[in-house]
Amino acid sequence: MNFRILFPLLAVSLLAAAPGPLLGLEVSRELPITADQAESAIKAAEAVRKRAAAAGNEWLQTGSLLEEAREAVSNEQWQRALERAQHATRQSELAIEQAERESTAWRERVVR
Amino acid sequence: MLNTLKLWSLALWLMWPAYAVGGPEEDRIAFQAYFQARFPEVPLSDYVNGIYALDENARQQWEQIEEFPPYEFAVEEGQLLFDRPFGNGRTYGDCFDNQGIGVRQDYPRFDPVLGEVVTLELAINQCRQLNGEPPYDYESNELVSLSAYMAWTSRGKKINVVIPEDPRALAAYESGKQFYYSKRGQLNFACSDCHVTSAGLYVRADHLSASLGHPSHFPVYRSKLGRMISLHSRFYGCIRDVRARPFEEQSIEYRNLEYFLTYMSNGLIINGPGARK
Amino acid sequence: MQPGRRLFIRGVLALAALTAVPRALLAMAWPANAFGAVAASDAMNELFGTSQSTPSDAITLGAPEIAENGAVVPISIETSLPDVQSISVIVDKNPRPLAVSFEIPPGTQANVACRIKMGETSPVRAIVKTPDGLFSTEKEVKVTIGGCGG
Amino acid sequence: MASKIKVKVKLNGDVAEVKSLMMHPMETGSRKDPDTGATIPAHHITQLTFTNNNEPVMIVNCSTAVSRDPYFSFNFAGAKAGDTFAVSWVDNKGESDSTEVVLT
Repeated sequence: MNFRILFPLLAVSLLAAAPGPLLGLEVSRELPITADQAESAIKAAEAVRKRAAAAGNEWLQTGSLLEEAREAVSNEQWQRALERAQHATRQSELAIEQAERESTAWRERVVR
Repeated sequence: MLNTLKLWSLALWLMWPAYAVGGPEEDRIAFQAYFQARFPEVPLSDYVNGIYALDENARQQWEQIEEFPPYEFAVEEGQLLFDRPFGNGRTYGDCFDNQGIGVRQDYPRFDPVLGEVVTLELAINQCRQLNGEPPYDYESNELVSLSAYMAWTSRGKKINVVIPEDPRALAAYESGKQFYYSKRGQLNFACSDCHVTSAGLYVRADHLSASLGHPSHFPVYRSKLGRMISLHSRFYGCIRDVRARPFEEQSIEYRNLEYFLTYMSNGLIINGPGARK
Repeated sequence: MQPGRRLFIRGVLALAALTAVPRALLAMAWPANAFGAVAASDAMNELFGTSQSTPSDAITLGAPEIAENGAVVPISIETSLPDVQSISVIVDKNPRPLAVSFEIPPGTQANVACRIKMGETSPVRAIVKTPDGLFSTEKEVKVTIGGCGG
Repeated sequence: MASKIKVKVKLNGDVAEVKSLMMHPMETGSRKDPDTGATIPAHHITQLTFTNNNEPVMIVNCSTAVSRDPYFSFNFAGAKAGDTFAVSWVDNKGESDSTEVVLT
């Protein structure tokens, strides 16, 4: 019973905590990231964050990741901005998946 | 025409038992039975004491705090505020049944005009606005003290949350129930994962409390914070702890959650305000 | 650190002189040096002139085995020893071990309770002063990391 | 401002059972403000005095290790209905508070 809680928990938190490259995200090591790339990554991350919020399930850290991304942009740290934005995007994608799964899965937990 | 109406009434009448069987009352009976089967040594009436129903060591320390509980300041402050008339001469008592004394157990309630669940804290602010006063911030000492005083005057009253025959009320209940049982946040926990499935087990070095009785003792004085907090502030903390972005106090999500959660404790008594670590 | 602390202690003494002394009934000024001591033995020396005490079964120290909350640990001390002059509580591993000291005039029973803070698992010692010397008892109180509530 | 000291005294024969609770932050001086990161200066009660008809029946010397909103209880003999029981404290900032009750 504990594993049923722990396992998904571990899986999800490991995934979410993993840096971009581990997740197969395209973080180029060769070409420097451009300001446009960083800013469009933030835009995309913001859009998917809004979808997670609309599903009633924004994760705690997503907002601060986006904030860090914006701060990096203002410091012209494009690589850092891109990584933060992609991390935020991945969190929101997982949050949306979670909300979709839970839209029916919750019923199995109801005490009967 | 008349026949159609009769037919509808008949249909509704026939449907009613089915609704009742699958509805809130069946949920409540199953919910309470679950904990009683899980902890046969804990009397039903003891669940209002939260974690202290399940953790004897912590209970002894809590009982010593209850010798002179720090929430007495809030009760005193709440009574002062409660008795002080508004600018128009009316009082909080004028907004509530029985002049607001001993009514905590009837909240949250479904307001058919608003079409939403109204908690005690929301009702206090509605009362202020109705009387031309600005609403309090939900985290303000004033509001939580008023709520503490109103709970104090309701001690010993049986929780009696009503879900009227109104599809919107049932929908609010169902939405609270869905919230309660849905996993959320980066840690992928539902309220029920901790407070039903794992009640009484350890989370780090603490025991997890049972959900049954949770709403009976709020607001509570948190000795960690050195101040009183509302039930919604506790919800906020739990949601944050599973690493989801919390909703605001008195959001529709938390009001519906409170509606469901308090209905589950119907029949237990109000023993707020409380003291917690 | 040291000058700051000395300044603090001087400040406290000055305040005590300003505010407390006019209350002629006060038996003793606030023992700043004892409360400022970092080592339990220094606190004892400052307060009593010795760090030695005799273990006694006549003292009952009520304290939890595991503190639910290190910020609020309820403790009680009761003793059947005669002519008790003071009861002090020392938490060895607190940054400043002397937590509280009760001065007990004749007629007051040697039976006190309060709530204290503990930074970590530590022995808690009750030191009872009588005309016959210092007597003590101790109990280990565990302080753990809390769950979500903590 | 009204006193933020609460006191309950129960007479049991000539023994008074005293319980007292008071509002005070009891800042240790080692906590940091979570927003600014600045150290919050120590602010704690140093000495409490309990008197019955102006005679001291208990003096408590406190460090910052006394919990926030301190609580104390003790018993003393020689009390009777009609006595004036008083509690007062001073803290390290020179602030003070007091209250009194008539025993019944």
